[in-house]
Amino acid sequence: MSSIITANDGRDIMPGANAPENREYNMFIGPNHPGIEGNFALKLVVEGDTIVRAKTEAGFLHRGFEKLMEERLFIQNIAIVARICVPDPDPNEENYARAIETIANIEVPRRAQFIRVLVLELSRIGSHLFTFGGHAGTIGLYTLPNWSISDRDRVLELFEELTGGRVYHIYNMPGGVRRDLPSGFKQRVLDVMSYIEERLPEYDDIFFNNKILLNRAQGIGVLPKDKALEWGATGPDLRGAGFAHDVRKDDPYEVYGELEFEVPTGEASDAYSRLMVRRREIEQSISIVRQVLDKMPEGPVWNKQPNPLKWRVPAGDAYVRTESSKGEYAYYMVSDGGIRPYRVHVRGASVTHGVHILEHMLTGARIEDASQIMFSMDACPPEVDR
Amino acid sequence: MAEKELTQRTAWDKVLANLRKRSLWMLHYCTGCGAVELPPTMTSRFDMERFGIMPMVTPRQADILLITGYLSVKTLKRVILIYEQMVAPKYVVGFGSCTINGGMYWNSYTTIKALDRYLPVEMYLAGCMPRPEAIISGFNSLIDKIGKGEANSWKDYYENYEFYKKNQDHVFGDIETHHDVPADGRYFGILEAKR
Amino acid sequence: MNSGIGLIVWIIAYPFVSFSLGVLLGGYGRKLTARIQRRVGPSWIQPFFDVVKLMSKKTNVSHGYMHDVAMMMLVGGTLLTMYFVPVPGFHYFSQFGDYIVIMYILLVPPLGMALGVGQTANPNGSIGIARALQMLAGYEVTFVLTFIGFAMKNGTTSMYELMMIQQSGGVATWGLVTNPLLGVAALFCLQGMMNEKPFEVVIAPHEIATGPMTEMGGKYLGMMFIQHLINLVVELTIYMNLFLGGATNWFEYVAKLFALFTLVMSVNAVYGRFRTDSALRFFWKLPLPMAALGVILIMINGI
Amino acid sequence: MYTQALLALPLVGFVVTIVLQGTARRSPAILKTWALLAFVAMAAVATLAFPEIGDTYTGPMVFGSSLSIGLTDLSWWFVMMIAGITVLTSFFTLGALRDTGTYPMYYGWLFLKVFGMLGLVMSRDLLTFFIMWEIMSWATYFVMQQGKEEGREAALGYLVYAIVAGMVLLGGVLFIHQSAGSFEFAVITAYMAKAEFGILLASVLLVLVPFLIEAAVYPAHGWLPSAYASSETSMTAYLSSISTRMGLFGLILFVFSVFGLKAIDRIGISAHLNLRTILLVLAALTAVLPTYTALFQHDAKRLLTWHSIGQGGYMLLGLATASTLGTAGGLMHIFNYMTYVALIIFSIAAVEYRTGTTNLNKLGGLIVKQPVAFLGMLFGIIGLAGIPPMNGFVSKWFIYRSLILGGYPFIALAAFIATVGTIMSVYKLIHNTFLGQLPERYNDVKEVGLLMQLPIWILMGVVFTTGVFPGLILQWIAKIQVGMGIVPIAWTLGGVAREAGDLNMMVVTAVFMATFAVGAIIFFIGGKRRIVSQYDNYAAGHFLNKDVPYNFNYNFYSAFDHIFEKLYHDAPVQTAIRNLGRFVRMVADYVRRFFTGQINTYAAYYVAAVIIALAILKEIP
Amino acid sequence: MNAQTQAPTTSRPPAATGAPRMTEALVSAITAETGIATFRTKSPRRIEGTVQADALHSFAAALRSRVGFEHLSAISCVDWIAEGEFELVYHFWSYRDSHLVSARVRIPREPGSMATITDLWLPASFFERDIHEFYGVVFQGNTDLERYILSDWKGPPPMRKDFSSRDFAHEHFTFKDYEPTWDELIDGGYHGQKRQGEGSDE
Repeated sequence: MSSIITANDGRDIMPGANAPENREYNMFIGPNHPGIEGNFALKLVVEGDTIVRAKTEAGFLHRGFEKLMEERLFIQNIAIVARICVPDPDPNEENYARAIETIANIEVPRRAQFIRVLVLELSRIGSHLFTFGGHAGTIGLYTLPNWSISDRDRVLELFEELTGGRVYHIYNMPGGVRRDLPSGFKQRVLDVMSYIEERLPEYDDIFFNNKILLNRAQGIGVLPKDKALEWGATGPDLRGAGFAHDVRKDDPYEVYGELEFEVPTGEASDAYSRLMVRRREIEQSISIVRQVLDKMPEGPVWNKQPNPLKWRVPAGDAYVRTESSKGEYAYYMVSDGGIRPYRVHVRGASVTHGVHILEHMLTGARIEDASQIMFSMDACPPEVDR
Repeated sequence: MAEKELTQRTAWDKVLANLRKRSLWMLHYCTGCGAVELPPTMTSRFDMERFGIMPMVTPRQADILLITGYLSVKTLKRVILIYEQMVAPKYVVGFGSCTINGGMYWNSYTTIKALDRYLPVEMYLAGCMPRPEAIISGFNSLIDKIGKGEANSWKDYYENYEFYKKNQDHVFGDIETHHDVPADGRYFGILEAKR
Repeated sequence: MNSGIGLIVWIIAYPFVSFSLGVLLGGYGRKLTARIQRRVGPSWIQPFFDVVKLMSKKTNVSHGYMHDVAMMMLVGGTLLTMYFVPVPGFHYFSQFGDYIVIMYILLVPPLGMALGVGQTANPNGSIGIARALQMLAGYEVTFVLTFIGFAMKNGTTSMYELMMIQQSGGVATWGLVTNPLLGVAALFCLQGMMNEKPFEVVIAPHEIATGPMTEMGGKYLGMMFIQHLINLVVELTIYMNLFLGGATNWFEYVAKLFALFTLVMSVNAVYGRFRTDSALRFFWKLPLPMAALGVILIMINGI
Repeated sequence: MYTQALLALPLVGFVVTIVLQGTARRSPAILKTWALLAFVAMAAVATLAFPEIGDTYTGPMVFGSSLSIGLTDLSWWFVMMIAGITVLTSFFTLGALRDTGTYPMYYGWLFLKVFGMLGLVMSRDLLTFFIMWEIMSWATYFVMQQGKEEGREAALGYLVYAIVAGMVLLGGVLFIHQSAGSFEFAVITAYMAKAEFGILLASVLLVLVPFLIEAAVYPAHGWLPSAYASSETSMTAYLSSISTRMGLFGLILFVFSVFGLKAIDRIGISAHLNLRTILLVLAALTAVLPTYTALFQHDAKRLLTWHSIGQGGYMLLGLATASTLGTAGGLMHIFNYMTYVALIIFSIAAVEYRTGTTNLNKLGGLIVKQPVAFLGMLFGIIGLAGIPPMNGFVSKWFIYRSLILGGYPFIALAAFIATVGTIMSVYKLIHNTFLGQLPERYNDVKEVGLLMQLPIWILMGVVFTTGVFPGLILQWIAKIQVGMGIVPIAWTLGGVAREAGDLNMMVVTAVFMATFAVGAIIFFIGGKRRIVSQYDNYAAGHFLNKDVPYNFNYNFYSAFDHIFEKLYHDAPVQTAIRNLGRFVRMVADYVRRFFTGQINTYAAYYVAAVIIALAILKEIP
Repeated sequence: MNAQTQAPTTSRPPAATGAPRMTEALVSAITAETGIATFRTKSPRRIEGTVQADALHSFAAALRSRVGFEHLSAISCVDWIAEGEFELVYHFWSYRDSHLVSARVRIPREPGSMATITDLWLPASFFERDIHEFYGVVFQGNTDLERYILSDWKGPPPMRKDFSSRDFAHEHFTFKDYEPTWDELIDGGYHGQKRQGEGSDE
């Protein structure tokens, strides 16, 4: 009777008495999350709003490119390499073509070299504009993405005219480029360049000098200067820490050695300084594009290669590096003299930025900054996953 | 059966469908490289919001699950989890050739080759990758289908759950989504319509 | 209109009126944002389509009874506030509750939401709620101080009477004109109250995947939308009644509503969002001292 | 007649309980039932004593004046509150106390405490007041000792404060007696109206300080949290709800009746800067600082005990305005707070009964297991946060309105800041206890039995009813206000009359019900819904299960943490505040060093002091 | 994880300061400082050589601290199945001298085992884990060899030459309507010798 009333049924287990306190909990940023760049995941262990431990998780975009390349012909692979980094695909094409050229000692016509630089720099501009959009999105400023991504479309239209593809161009062939510039293309490129140049001050007004951005991005995601080299940062992330290293300068490829451009660097090594490095790189890229168009010689754009279906690249290996918009992008290609590459190792620019450096920088950060830190590193998950 | 359902639509259903089609939210999930064409579609140049299509963050809020390209097995697991979390009516749109037949990853060891074996696909957008114009035109035909009451593929998941489940299990074994799909179908009266 | 049949008609029609206004405002806001972003933007009544779509979802996911009740509390609380805020021609209920009542019943919808979100058992939602509650200490405290000063000056806490006092002498007696410090401070608070950027910390998709809305889908989200739309009208009207002299007729009312909302949405479009603690610091550094100064001025004048 | 019986009953209860104590181990039910019956009888007698309001009964003569008790409107109101909450508590303990043997003399000391409190509120002269005050303080100390181990230490902390308060009060009593020549309230009132400023100031301070200590007004609040929080949970409810308010009762009695408001207002330099201003500022500090301390507590009971302090600040705020609305709000808040804090702590006790913990970081998701406790806490926190339609709102409305219209904008702001803090901390309370994810270990937890539910249901009814019909309480408050020499409030059943302000809770609630119904209609227009597992949840595409910690409850208000972590360390204001607290604690420590920490020593000192006091008294003709 | 504490930081030249050395000078510096004389110029700014597996760690440490190759660009793995060996190629970059050194290490395929260099370079952790996942090489001393990209993968290490992606895909995934086999027309079919398990579909 009393047990009905008091519910005192002897089950006085009191399971909470000696239970541990739940202080830490998991937060997942990605893969289905707007605060993540692409299909990637940050698995955070959080206490309050401070990240105690951070772990990245990749592999959602893993397609096994390296394996696919081993199972396909040299010529087939041109079509798929661009897919390794989606926002900035051309360094892949460049690397792939240049690796074959290095192994097989293929000469690239001078005009083709200029065109390649043109394509690479346009791709860099597009990629940076894309990143600005993403970065602005992380602080909730949706006006800038609307502007910058639609401005990027102008660059994509140039690509479309030149190569037939908006995003993936399949344009660099071993031995040159697929086709010459269409007539009037130079002028259209110049128009787009001056358009973007005009737009940059507007971006400054709404984004780069925005009080909120200064408030949020400065002092966030600091990559310690003494650690930047040690942790293997490259590209804008390294330059944001004050080191003026650029593969285009240090290990020049194509005609970069003949072009004049500055390597912008930042001081504070925080999210804002990396962002500003990218912003100033756009100006440099515009200048490079102008120089390229100015200096571009006439001539053939492709040295004809043998029947692609029977094409055997001589045995050998090559390690080629390119400065992509994300950082150092390298391919290690081994050929055993067959019709397929024996091994292609893709060293994406983001393998350091998006994995270990990010994990280090997120530890101790706050969850409201996690996504911004990720975007400020501009890690590109497909490069990590391949 | 589908025809029967179509002819049985009341005036209210028609009005509702025509209102519903004006608001479609797409899950913000970049499953593959096609996601790179979505920002241009959303932003000023193509402005998807004209048609009431917006990206939405969590599966509970979304109507459209856009599979942007190839699906690795690892992602497929998450996609299925997310698909089951979405509230019906929900539409899976396969985007790009990879969802149709594996595309250029036809010999990849991690990507699935036919999306409709694992999820009920409402429509496909072919291409590698489809341009923003193609996306918008695709969505417009989805809007038309919804308005006409023809977009009912989501019911298929409840009705033929065993088929999908078998294929899913074949790829990665059992996963715990904490969601009992057949029971759901019975509870909401979706399975009754079949009988 | 505040007695008899007219009153009953008002009481029944008013939710629909304010929902329609909310839909127009919401659509206008989205259109305006789109134009600032150089887009075409959605339909003018896009929020209506969204609500219909959400409410007509076939399957809905709940996490428990509190989750359900919370939605009723959310919409109920907002409608309750709506009745107590006087609008031109309809101020019947303001005799039963002054602004202090409104101030507290404004907390009913957030409380309802907080409880419902709590039951969805998602840390994203809980963080969103924690942020929302912390933001109260920023904007709500400041807004209440502006109200306290204004009420003290005019010797009444009734919103209707405050509105009438402002209407006595045209623009010159508007709260914003007579007490500019309070009015401007309250404008900042309005931005926070409406949860727009730069104070949109609660629904921060990139940080906490839309916070409280995380687990809301179907009709749950639909009810949140309904609440949001009505809330737009209520909050703008509160500011209007306290500092812009309310409105004498519906034309003026709607014009002021849209004008005020234009301001709010324009700021919203060109700013990102603060961190929660920065937002609080901002409120404590700028609007709160501003309001305090305004109140001190009133006290000095009073003596 | 009933008045004496009322006072005698708890004393009899005390004696009988001591006799029955032997049965406690064998069959706790006997003791529990006896206590309940005695308290119910007491409540009945208290109700029957209603016609005797205004009569005074004299007791034995001491030092030339007779001890006298009697009921006034104010004291009958307090008596009813004490009786009501005591009955509910003893009812709750029927189920909640698993084994009375664990808490020896739980009921015995409770009886003694009730005796002290009843005597205090019914005393009609200074000497009775003092004696009852002392009995109450000591009983409180013994009651607190009935808790956990750490409660002993905390109770000792209380005792130090209580003894200081008692000493000062003793001094005050003697001083007043010496000045006015009598213990009788009426004589004192007449004397104080014309007394010299110095004498007035000294007597007011000597009397008020103990009250402020007992009411845990800032900065003398340090004893309360740990002392209350480490008591047995049902006793925490009892102590928080009524015991702290005895200091406030003394304050009301002395400020408004014994000294008279006119006399009090002579202490000051202008109408806006006087003793009441100091009280207002103290009250504002009491409302704000402890509330924000509550925000960072990890223990449900401790969190609420900080609110006990903070809400006391509200009551003092209302009373110190000395306006019609303000005192009505303050007085009403005493009642309202009593109801909802008891409700909340009973709910927590129900949770603790099943889970064995009140640690907010160990709980979570219990709503599905203990819905009644959840509902109780929900009603309670709505009241505590002061949101309509619960009763907490009404009293706060009065306080705000009086502060705004009385020309205290910043005090009103402080009150609102405290309200925001309250909302935040109560949400944390309910979220961490009942919402969020249910840890696997609580899968077997069930709702508590009917015996424990009943007080929760009753209090829910009270909280809601008095919120919707504040007139039920206001009619009494109007009467009390007459006795306090204040213009009584123009009440209606639903709030206040039009000319006193715009509030009609009946309309507000009716509209709320209607709009809630509209919400429900909209809800049911939408399609069917299905309750899903807590693991079927958005985790950005990750799979959840019981091994994935996915519940946010620690460091809930982290933005505040980020802002104030610096302030805690180096801001001058904080340092000053901390130093003040440290000073008070130092004094307390000093006093404590004087005492040895041994209870017999305390008693010895105490007896000595009383004997000296008696000796002095003897000298007075 | 604790690379920052263990890394030799003393004699590390500040990045990109000091006059860059010419290739020949660099080759002799490498020989002198590391004691390994296999390094030769391969092409402009590329130096390569062979290192014994057990000497790699000390070589890398010396290369980093004494020669100034501060940047580990990548670690590549090549499966020379015919020889039964894995070739690990470590690519080091010198910011000062703008040269790349590729150090080749051959280890037996079974058991693939190698000493880690994560204590010298944090980024090595990613590359080593990658090689572990895709080739099954175990790096002794690397504490973080948990599955990362292939966390849900149940098959053999996929980059090994004896694993055929195409066969795996045909066994595990259902294709739509047609099965692409046109590639067999080229060069005698799929890797010449594969596809003998034709039609086995259990």
